[in-house]
Amino acid sequence: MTTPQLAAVAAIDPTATAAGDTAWLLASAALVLLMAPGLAIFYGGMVRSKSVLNMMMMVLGALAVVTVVWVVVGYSIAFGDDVTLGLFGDPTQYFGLKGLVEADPEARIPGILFAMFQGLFAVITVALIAGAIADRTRFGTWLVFCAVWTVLVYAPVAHWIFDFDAEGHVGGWMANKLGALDFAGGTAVEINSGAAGLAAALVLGKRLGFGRDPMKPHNLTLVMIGAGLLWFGWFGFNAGSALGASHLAAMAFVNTLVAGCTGLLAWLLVERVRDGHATSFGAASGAVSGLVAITPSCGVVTPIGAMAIGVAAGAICALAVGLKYKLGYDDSLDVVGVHLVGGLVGTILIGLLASSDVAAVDGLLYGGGLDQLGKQLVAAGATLVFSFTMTALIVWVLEKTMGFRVAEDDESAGVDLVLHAETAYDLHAATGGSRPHFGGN
Amino acid sequence: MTTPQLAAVAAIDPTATAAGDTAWLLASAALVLLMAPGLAIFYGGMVRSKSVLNMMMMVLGALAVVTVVWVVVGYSIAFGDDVTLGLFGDPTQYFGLKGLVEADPEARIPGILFAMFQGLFAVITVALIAGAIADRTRFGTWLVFCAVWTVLVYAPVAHWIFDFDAEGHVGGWMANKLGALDFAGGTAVEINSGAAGLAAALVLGKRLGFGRDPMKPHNLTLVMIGAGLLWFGWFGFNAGSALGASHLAAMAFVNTLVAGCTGLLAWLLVERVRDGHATSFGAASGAVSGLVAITPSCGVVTPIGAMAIGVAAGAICALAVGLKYKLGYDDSLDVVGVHLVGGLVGTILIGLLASSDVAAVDGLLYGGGLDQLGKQLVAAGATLVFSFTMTALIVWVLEKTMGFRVAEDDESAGVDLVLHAETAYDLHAATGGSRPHFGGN
Amino acid sequence: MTTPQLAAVAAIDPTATAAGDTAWLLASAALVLLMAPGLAIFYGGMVRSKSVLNMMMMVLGALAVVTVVWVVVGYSIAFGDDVTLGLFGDPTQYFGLKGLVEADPEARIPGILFAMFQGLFAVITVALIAGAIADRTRFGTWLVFCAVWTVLVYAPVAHWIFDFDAEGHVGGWMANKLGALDFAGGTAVEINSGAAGLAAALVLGKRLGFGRDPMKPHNLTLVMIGAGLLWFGWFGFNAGSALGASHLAAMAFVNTLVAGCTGLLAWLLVERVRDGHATSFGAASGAVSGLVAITPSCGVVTPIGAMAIGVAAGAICALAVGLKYKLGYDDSLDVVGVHLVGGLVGTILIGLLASSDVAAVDGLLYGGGLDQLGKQLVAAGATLVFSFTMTALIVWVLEKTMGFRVAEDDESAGVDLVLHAETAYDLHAATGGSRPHFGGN
Amino acid sequence: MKLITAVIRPHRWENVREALELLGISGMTLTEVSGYGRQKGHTEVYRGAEYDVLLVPKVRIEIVAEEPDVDGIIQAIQSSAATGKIGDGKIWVSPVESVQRVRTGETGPAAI
Amino acid sequence: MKLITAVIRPHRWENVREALELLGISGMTLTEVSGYGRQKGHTEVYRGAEYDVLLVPKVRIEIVAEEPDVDGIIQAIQSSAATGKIGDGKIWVSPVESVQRVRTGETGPAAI
Amino acid sequence: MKLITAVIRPHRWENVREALELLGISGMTLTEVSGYGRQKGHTEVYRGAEYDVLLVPKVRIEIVAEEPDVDGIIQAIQSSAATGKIGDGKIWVSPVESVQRVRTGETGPAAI
Ligand SMILES: Nc1ncnc2c1ncn2[C@@H]1O[C@H](COP(=O)(O)OP(=O)(O)O)[C@@H](O)[C@H]1O
Ligand SMILES: Nc1ncnc2c1ncn2[C@@H]1O[C@H](COP(=O)(O)OP(=O)(O)O)[C@@H](O)[C@H]1O
Ligand SMILES: Nc1ncnc2c1ncn2[C@@H]1O[C@H](COP(=O)(O)OP(=O)(O)O)[C@@H](O)[C@H]1O
Repeated sequence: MTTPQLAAVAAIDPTATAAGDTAWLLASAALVLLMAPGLAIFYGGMVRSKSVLNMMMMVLGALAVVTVVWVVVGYSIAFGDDVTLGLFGDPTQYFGLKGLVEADPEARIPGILFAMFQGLFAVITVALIAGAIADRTRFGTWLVFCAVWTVLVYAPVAHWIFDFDAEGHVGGWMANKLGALDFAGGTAVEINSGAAGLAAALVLGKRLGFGRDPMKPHNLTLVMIGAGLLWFGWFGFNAGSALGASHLAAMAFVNTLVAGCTGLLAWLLVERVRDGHATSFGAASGAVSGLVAITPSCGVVTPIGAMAIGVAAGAICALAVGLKYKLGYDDSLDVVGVHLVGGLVGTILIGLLASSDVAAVDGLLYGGGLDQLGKQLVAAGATLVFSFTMTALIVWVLEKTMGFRVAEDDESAGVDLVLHAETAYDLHAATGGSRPHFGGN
Repeated sequence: MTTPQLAAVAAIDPTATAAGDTAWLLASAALVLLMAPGLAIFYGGMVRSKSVLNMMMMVLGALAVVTVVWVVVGYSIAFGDDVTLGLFGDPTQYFGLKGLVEADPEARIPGILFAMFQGLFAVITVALIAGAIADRTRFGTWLVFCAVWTVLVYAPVAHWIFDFDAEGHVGGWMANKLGALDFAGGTAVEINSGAAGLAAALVLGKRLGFGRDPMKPHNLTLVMIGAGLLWFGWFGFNAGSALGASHLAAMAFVNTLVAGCTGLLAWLLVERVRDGHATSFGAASGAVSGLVAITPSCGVVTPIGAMAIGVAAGAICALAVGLKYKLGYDDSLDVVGVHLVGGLVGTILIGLLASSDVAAVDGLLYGGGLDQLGKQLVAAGATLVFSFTMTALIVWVLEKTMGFRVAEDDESAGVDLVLHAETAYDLHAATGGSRPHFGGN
Repeated sequence: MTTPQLAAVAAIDPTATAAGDTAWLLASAALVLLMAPGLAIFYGGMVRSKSVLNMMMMVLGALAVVTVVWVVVGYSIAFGDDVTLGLFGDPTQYFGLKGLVEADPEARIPGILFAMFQGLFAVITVALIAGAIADRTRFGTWLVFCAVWTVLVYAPVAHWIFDFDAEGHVGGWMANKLGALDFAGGTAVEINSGAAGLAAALVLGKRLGFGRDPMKPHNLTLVMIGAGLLWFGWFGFNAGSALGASHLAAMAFVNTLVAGCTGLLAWLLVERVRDGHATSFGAASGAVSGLVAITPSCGVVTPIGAMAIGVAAGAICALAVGLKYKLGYDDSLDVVGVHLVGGLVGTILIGLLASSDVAAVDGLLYGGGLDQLGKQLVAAGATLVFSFTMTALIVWVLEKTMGFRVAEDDESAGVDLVLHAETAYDLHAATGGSRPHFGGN
Repeated sequence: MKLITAVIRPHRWENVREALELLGISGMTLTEVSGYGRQKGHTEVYRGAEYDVLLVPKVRIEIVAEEPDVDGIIQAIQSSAATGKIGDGKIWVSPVESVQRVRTGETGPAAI
Repeated sequence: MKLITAVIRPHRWENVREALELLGISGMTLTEVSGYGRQKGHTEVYRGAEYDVLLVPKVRIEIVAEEPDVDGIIQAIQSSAATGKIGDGKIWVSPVESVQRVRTGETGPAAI
Repeated sequence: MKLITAVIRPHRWENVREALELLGISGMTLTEVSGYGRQKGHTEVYRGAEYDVLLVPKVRIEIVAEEPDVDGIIQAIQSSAATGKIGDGKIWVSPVESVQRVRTGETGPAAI
């Protein structure tokens, strides 16, 4: 078998050697895997101490469920031959990754590695949504949501934007017909998860005490550890999306570093001016904002462009996270403010800042006209609307059928204890206070 | 010099380019190194707050001592020319890594890199044992144990299963005469450490209060951080064992991801059904169980096979960790329940699930007959018996000579304070309460 | 454009393939990036709980500011054509990384990747200095310091030692005229940051209560997590400095592992003998000491040499960290004791232990005479004096103009709360106790 | 002078604080404590073994007050802390012989 | 009404709880405290400098009880908490003038 | 017998301990508490929203002492804990009817 996507990519740099490119893709895939625990830790530190374990389990549960679903049918929907209008891939073509198990001597990089690398993008996207509905959801229903959403929302959107046409293969509409640019997932990952988070938060409603209690992060050292691991993993996400150890990968790497840095600085500046204090939580959030915005654009802008994107994302997201208090939706960990807004910033700025020194087109500011900007707006808008609508529907159905939100008493006692029969910390000297069940009592 | 093992591996894929393969092996070796702190954090979170530092030091101490011993003589015993019956390599051949320092233009990957990559496997194996005897051992004696056990147990077993015959080189009996399959260490690493943990726990006896006090993990966020780092590092362990950036490495990578995920889900399912709650500690343990079981098999099964192995390991290990309460041995952090049992599951299931699409043989369920299953059982059994017996002997001798277990009072006061004069956390506002020794008092 | 430095390196191993080498350098750069959060966590665990967030922000702030400055002008000063006497590179040559954005088909590895890899070295060097002045500095002034110091101190010193002459390019004096050896930064990184830390600590003065209160690490589990991430990242730092996936990289990798291990053991031994207890903080510090000392030497000694360097560094640094109490300077987190002293040990021991099996020269103990030792002493001394003097001046000017040290009351209340309006931990059940500002009050 | 000690549910403290402020009481000392009583904690599970958590997090409030204020304070705490479910806590009053402000050395009513 | 306050070793609490349950006492409030007394803490080492830890972790138990039960309770705590080594702790009794259950407003013996 | 309870600033404890040792007082029990009073905590910022932290960390000291020692102890605490700024804390004294040493069962003055 030949994965057409890979053939297309191989054409970019026909002189590259398989082993070197494969080595970098193996490392990148491992880095993207690390983003799952990284996100679990990042999110875990942000919630109150009574729900940190539940948050971590939502992320790890997403990892487990999405991986299985992806292997079975998700990859095939995303990267199988298009069945209709560039909207949906053939779910039977790579069912259970069939056809990818045997080595293909013609493939520049192993097809099965590409499939799993893409699968890890699905994992992160789904896991991100958990942040919007922290502290108040049933774990079993969440796992079901992960499976359904992967099939009905993620895989189609990935097909649209990531599945390139190739000889003997028809891919998705955004990448091929529309010609929107999204290097590593501004639409499929960032806008998609952010819009889904907004929908889920609206359908499930606010946490008890939202707007009254501070609900501040219970452990900012966890937030920093998580942010560090995320940034590290993001190099696999972005530079790995070059699918080879090439100059393009290096470019994506540099832009990923630069935009994270300027995102951090811009967020801190907004805080300093507005609140009088620059916070560590702002530093972590600012870096992530920059990384979100550079995700679609890391392979199409120069380092100077990356600086600008980071600054824009850091500043705009710093302002956007306050919206939830104004508009009254409880997007608990700011998936909307950071991922939806940051994803929009990065996807749209491609229309302004793409440089033909790096990519195939020039953005508006580089003399390229309005054309690419229009394409970017269409791609961003289509993803936002589709994801928001579908997610609202899925969450609503699950709430009505299985029940998605926990009971009030359980929420106020804390989901760690109630759902998982655990508490995160036991740092005390007095270890007494619990009594084992002996025999049958 | 030519490392025969490397020559053998090179034959697998003669078109591969040195630099690409070396790049992946360098990255893999770094990933396996990360498993040492990962394990320190994972184990550290599981013990009570009064012994977390000691646990971390046991793991880091193992890293330090085993690395030195491996460089001096361990590698040579494991990968030197066999001196008798496939049981033991020549300890003088690579003494102090001699012969590996100069570059060998013929080697596909640098011999010294292979030697150190293998050394890190020894490190992890020894460090795993610490979990079985947590909270109650003398640190100095532990360091001696690390050195002795590496020479007398790990290096020989590694010779048996990892040292392949090659032109001008005779390797170990399991790999060559028996023909057992173990891609990345189901026998040498998992069964070996698990059996050793059981022996050590039995010889040293139970912790004070075992079976009465909960002795629950003092910090589950540490457990999750550790589990995340371990999983990340495991890609180096498993996919790195392909010794190149090849389709085989990709296959091992995918299987490692998939089995961790199904292990996690299976463990949670057992908990949910049996206890009514799925726990975060169960999620971490289930992922590790799946990873343990896929270690020997990741290079010989398909992703569907990996799913099955993960499910089997997750479910069986979830049940097995309860055994210690029933049978009354205090394997404190479940080295037996997870590594011995998981290692057995993975090693034996190769006999059922090996697929000739991936490896050279078919398992029973793929129409391959009982032959391979028999070989796997012999390899597993031999490792178990050898490791258990030798370890019991070594621990017993050390207890009688140097003393291995701490005094009762010290155990109940906590080994961090007594052995290391430290406490892990000082989160309080009242920083008073300690007085420096001035002058001579 | 051709980066001359890369051309020079390419000459070392002309048969290497670009993609494999680039793959390793991409991975290495990601590893070095991870050292920034690793250091933030390592340092963060060491301070008291009232200043952990500030410490983490100083490190992340250094990452952000230095990256931006490096892209704009730092790289050009360090690796541009020499403008005078090997002291300073041309700041306009690569201004804003111009000339590196387009792919250069002749470059073995992408020039822009090399530039950013080197930029991350600057980041770590600057971030290290923060440890010397923990708990008592203004964050805004610190960010300014980061920018100024990168331009005036780091970039020049990097030019001296890392910028090799090549066809059409004149580099720095230490590397080319003097011929000192520094594989990965004993001078530019370790001695440089250590001397700067000493100067900054002396100019800013001691923390309130220094010498009276214990000021012990508030969370040793953070210290261990940070140390683990640092060690992992150090493989990118050291083995990545081979700029390719070569035998030399493998050699540097092995030495980095070995020296960290013997550093750990030596430090513990000193503690055990001197204080009666081996501590976990000592284990972490010992490993780092060994890693510091092997940084300059990892590409020029054998593993046996690396063992010796680790032992020397671990033992000497263990003794050196006590000096601050005797001499009365408050180098809060022992940047002097570990990085200055360890950097000196490693840089100077090259003169004794360099082996022509690995590098181009033999050290004194390998029969190579005093020549190389003299060069090493000059390089170490020049770096120390330049860095100390310049830093003292910069810190003094910043203190007099912007103010660098916080007010006494703020220091005793804790910089997290006062400067950043945050507290690191909120682990308590009673989440009450804070009241949101509604409306205008 | 009396010392009023109240053990209440942690998440009711904000309520209690507001009720006391209405009375003009603006000083108290809080302690995080563990309560043992009729109310039982949740069950925790660890490696398949179940444990009853016997202790429940509570907050203890101490208020030194003048005799005439005591009844009002008790009433305010009672009505603002009660949820009607088991585990709401206790309030007790004990005698205080003297009280002093550290900052100024003032004693008696002036000290609180 | 009396208030019995006992400061004991943390790991004896389970013992004390059992002894009190035999007496029918099933309510109390616990606080994690630091004790300073004859018993000295371990020495900690930091960067080669030694520090005496002056404070030792203890648990403080508060029980509001009726007068006639006081002696029995003291005895029960005493015998279940003592190890015979320095640092076992103290028990003291102070007067309580009134007690009230928050949930119901009941006062006096009915409240405990 | 009296119980002296003092709420002070955490970083003054070392001072207080030294002052009490001069008086020959070498036993006490400490608790980490949160104070609510005239002294206000710092403002915290979270996602651009500001929060007044109403509680300030304090340390509570309990000393059971013989009647004649009480004044000296209060004086010692007062002078060693005061900084003159708002938030220095309070000291109050309450009656104790009996005290007992757990280790030996000794009662009265011998127990402290
Ligand atoms: N005799 C007692 N002395 C001191 N504190 C008590 C006593 N009995 C109960 N408490 C405290 O009051 C809290 C609530 O008591 P509980 O019996 O659970 O419910 P309720 O007060 O509603 O009857 C307990 O958690 C404990 O902290
Ligand atoms: N005068 C006192 N007032 C209050 N608590 C005290 C007093 N003296 C001792 N304690 C508490 O009792 C504990 C035990 O006292 P200590 O002198 O160490 O041993 P012992 O009670 O066996 O003589 C101390 O840790 C402290 O918490
Ligand atoms: N009525 C009270 N009862 C008990 N504790 C009090 C009372 N008033 C104040 N406190 C305690 O004393 C501390 C200091 O009081 P505060 O009013 O801030 O300053 P000051 O004592 O200097 O007037 C408070 O933080 C609180 O712990």
